[in-house]
Amino acid sequence: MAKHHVTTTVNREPVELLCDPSATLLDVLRDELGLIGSKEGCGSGDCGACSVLMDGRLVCACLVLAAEATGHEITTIEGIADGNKLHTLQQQFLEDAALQCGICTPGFIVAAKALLDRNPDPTETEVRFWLAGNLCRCTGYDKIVRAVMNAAAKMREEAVHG
Amino acid sequence: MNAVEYAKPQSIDDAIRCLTNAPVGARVLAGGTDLLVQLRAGVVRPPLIVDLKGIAELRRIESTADGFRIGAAVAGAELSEHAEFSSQWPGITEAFNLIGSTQIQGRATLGGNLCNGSPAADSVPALIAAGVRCIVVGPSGSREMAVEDVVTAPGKTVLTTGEFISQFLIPARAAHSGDAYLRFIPRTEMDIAVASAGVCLTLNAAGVCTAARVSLGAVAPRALLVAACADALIGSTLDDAAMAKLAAAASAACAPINDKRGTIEFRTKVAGVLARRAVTIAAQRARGN
Amino acid sequence: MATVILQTEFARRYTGGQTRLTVAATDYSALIETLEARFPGFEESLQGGMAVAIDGEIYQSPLLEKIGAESEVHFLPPIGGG
Amino acid sequence: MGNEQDALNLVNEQVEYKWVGTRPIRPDGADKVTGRATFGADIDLPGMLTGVVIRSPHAHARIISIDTSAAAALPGVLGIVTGADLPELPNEIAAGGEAPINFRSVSENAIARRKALYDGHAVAAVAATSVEIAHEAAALIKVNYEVLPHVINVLDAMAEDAPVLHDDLITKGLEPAPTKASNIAGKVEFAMGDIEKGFAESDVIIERSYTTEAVHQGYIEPHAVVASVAADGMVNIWCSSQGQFMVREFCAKLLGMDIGRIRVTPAEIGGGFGGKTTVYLEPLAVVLAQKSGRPVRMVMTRGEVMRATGPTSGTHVHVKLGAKRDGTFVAGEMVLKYQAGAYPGSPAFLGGMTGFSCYELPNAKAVCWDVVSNRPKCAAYRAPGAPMASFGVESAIDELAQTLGMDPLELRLKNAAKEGTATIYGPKFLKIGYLETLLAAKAHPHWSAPLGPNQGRGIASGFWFNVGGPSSASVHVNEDGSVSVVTGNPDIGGSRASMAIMAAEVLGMDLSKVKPLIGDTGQIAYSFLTGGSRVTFATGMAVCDAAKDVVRQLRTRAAKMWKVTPEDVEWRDGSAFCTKVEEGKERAPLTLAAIAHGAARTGGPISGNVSINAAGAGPGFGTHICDVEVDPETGATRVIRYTAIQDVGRAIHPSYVEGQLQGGAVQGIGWALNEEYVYDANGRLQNTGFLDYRMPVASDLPMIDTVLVEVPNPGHPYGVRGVGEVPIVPPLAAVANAVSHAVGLRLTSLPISPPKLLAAIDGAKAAG
Repeated sequence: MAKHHVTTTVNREPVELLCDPSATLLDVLRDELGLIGSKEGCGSGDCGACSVLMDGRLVCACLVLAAEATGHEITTIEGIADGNKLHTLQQQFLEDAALQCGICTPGFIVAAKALLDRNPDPTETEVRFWLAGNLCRCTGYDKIVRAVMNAAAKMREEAVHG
Repeated sequence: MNAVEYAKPQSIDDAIRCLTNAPVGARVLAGGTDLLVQLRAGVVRPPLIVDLKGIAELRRIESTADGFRIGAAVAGAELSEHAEFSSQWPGITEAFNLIGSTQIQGRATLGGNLCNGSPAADSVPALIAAGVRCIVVGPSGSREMAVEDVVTAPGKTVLTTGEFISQFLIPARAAHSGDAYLRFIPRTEMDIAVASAGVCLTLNAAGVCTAARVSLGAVAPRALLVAACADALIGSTLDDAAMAKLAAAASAACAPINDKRGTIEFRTKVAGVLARRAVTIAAQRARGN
Repeated sequence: MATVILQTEFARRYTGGQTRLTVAATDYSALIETLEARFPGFEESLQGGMAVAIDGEIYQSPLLEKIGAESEVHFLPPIGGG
Repeated sequence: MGNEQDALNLVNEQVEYKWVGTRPIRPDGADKVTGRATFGADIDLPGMLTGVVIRSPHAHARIISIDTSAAAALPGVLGIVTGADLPELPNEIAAGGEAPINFRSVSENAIARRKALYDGHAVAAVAATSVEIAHEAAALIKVNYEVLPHVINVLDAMAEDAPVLHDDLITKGLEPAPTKASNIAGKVEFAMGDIEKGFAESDVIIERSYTTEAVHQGYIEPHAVVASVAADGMVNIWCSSQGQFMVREFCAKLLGMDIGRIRVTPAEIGGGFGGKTTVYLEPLAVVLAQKSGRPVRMVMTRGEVMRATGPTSGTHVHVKLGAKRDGTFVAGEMVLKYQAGAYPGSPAFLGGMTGFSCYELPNAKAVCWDVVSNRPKCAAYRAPGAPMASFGVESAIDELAQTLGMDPLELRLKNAAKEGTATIYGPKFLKIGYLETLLAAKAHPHWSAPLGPNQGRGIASGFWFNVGGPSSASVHVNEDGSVSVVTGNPDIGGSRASMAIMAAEVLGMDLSKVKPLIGDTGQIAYSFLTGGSRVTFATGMAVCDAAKDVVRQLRTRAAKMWKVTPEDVEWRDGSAFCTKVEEGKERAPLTLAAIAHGAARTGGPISGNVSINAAGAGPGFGTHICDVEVDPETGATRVIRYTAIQDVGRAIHPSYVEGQLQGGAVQGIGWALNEEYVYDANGRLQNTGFLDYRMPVASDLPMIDTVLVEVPNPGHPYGVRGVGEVPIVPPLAAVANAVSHAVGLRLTSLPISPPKLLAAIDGAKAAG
């Protein structure tokens, strides 16, 4: 089987690899690059557990062919923190107990980051609709929505006070 | 096992050549939100996947004298970020925006939503109602056709080997016109439409409807353009009697199925309700335009 | 004397229909010995993993749990959970 | 002992705690927000193969033959397993962990023998060097089926002429025992008082049948396992489950191995809700690893999860409730028919035990039927069996309140169970907090908030026993005075935080110096699974006991250092204080770190190891208030406000307790409104993905308000009651009652999906 050559950027690092042309970005992230933070909950784009950013746009890694990543910048959950300094969203998820089992958490954080990058002051309704593609079965979403709103407030505060 | 190959042509001609020379079963990839699910489920195993996103024309939104030309591989999120388009055609924008989650929005395309051939495709009734046409390119040249003529049955289109849609031609919105799209789903997001209605209408100064197109989705093997619905509206002031006639015409046009998403009775009734509600929204927009 | 209260269905099968029994026993295993002597086969009926409630407290794997003079004893199916 | 008593007299409601009741960041949090936490599918071993399962496309079929030769010949295929590779087990109920289990059923459910009993039933599995080759091999395995007539629904399965799944299944609990096999696996009855007399004395009787559909636990992480077998036959398993000891025991039973030859390491678990309390892939992965000599990873697809794991029963529940004109309940009767799936073992009996248990009901009876049909074998799901029975009873109470013109909350208050109330299953309640939840509901602004057009408000309550059982804990004092707390329960929702909090509280030390860990089956003694709302209660009790033992040791060590007796040493705020006053001897307090540092000189490492069989689990009660708005033209229902109130005993980490209430409530909302298994005429599941198995999404919901009522459980050092199960019990009826009030019609069939509700509304209109 002819392998496809992919040249891409993952979490700001250049990546070159060979993959099956039918392999998804999720397959490659997890199995080739060891970036296991993106989870497969459904394989059909219905749960959002594999949410990643592609050129800053939120996508499900299970619905992108790895081959399509060539020339694009991919950000996964592993690229959200600054080294060991957690992103405000990550810290807020911890402080607000916005996770129980934690399987959906990476996807939610990546999705929430994409939201706050576009809209630093979302309403609760905007948060809920933006995150509708991320399923959580443990929390009932309450604490997740609060964590995103609280993180947004902190990030606005940080932006003002630098 | 058959090998899958991936190609990303950079021009329409290259893409046509690629598809024409491909073994049987080659598939076009635009947003991939349907194709990748089918791949994963083992429903399809195409020998070649032709990614159209390398073709500039398919990725552009152009404002022209006649309206807009939208590349078939423009993603929903990109279209809704186009302020001029979304203010002129809020119904189409909303319809496109209703396809799946934020994640899906970043990928799903107008061309893919149409060519997947689902009777429940959200963007299709809105495009039909707006009188949108599309350009089909292929080995024997290009042709233009109305959106309602593309899909023939669930999963089936008029496109032949080597053909794909390159662009959608969206007319400039006529004065005092407005469009709207509504669908019914059990949840607030993430479901496939159980019934849907797209409406585009024009009102004169007296508030009389002078033109209308009403399209229904998910209530027949393909999206319907229902002339009887338009007839119910044209010449009326969209009064209760006209609305009742519209809803009845919409329900009468339905030929749905019972499935895991809804019943025949439900789809038939709700199609009428949605048509009525969509007309109300479209009329409000028309009055504002 | 502790009181043992049985579900009707259970009593029909193992105690000739007696649903209330008084037993002199100071712990669970003595209670079962006494009941077995009175109703041969009683002990075997608990082999499915029946739990016991002594004065409202449920024990899933009882052996030497204390039984008081005024205690009420019930047998019930084992309870799991999600 | 006086000091210790003082320091550790924890069952004192007045005690101010340093850590209990606070909301620290969970110890495993950082890994989970950065994507580093290792779940089942994340485990990667050198040389690992991929295993995939071949599943029956038929609802009911005899397996005539399985030809694996073509698959075996495919390069890269290193192992194939069929039912013939697993030992035949006796058809008997055996002691298993805690609950008795028929391991023959577990084995046949993991891989079919003779017959495939549902769409998705595993019939073979293959391991290969790549996932592509594994799938290609799977397609080459030829299974020759003789398709048999099938039956899906519970009432159909009970019919005289229904296709019979098991020709040796004789109904248990009937006298005389039937001579003919049927799908009715068993009947259990509970009764108290005299219902005939009770109904005769009733002024008002409400009688209706209620139905619910099978629903899946819906955890986001599909089942995943890695198995590796060493050359000496030792088996290592890594998997996400609700209990590593359960996996070890079940695999040993199913594979005919000694428990001592299997070691199971728990991965992080991505949700379970009861659905990961049994094995599916694990024994197959072990056999494939044995055959191939290579580690094997198997991960289910979502479709496999839906077709072959979980769910909980679809049910038919008939309720008859009689009351006096003043609202006093007099008699209640339930007949419960629950789908077990392909093998016996529905939670019908638990429905019978729980449905009436919120109330003082002198005359009551519950008849519980366990029925098999061609569906996946049901698995535990959060308060197994209780929500469906409660849906019937709490709906009937709501209707009774309407009939009597009473406020449904007042009606519940009037009949609420309290300390001393007898239950249908026998024992009288000890200290419980049901009444307190009702009073909290009454006082909550939600209860009196105005409603708009097309809106309705529903209230319902729920009960769950909660369980204790075997648990183990080790508390190790490290050289610098930090502490490791090791337990044997996978952390499914923040339990590490609770374990650390309780240990720190007992030790009086800084929480940040306590590291909670979860041991594999070789590192900690047996612990029953994470389920039944037992971990914070039972394992927490083991942690408290182990920490208390460490305190005892610390006092002894300090006494040695001071050359006094342990009775002269008081343990307070993480330090030892000498209470013995001796002329000229200044004995400055010894910190935990100081004692730990000198531990070698005072007797070696300090470590407390405790194993218990915890009794005294306090029952839990909850009351939920739900507001909905219905679109009368489409039948769409939106939950617009929701409040969940529960007696939690004492919340160790209130955030995660609230989370249990919120999550349980939302699962119940999904059950009530949209979730259901849909089969086609051939018995094939139609909605095998999250697209059409419609679990609630964020935009479907309001915030879920919670009220934690704390009536401490005297059976736990800190008063903990289990909290995870109760919150899924009330929502079904809370939602249905709210919808019923919004539309002026009684809804008795879940889910209240839009087509169903619109048909009911239009039907009522047509009937005038």
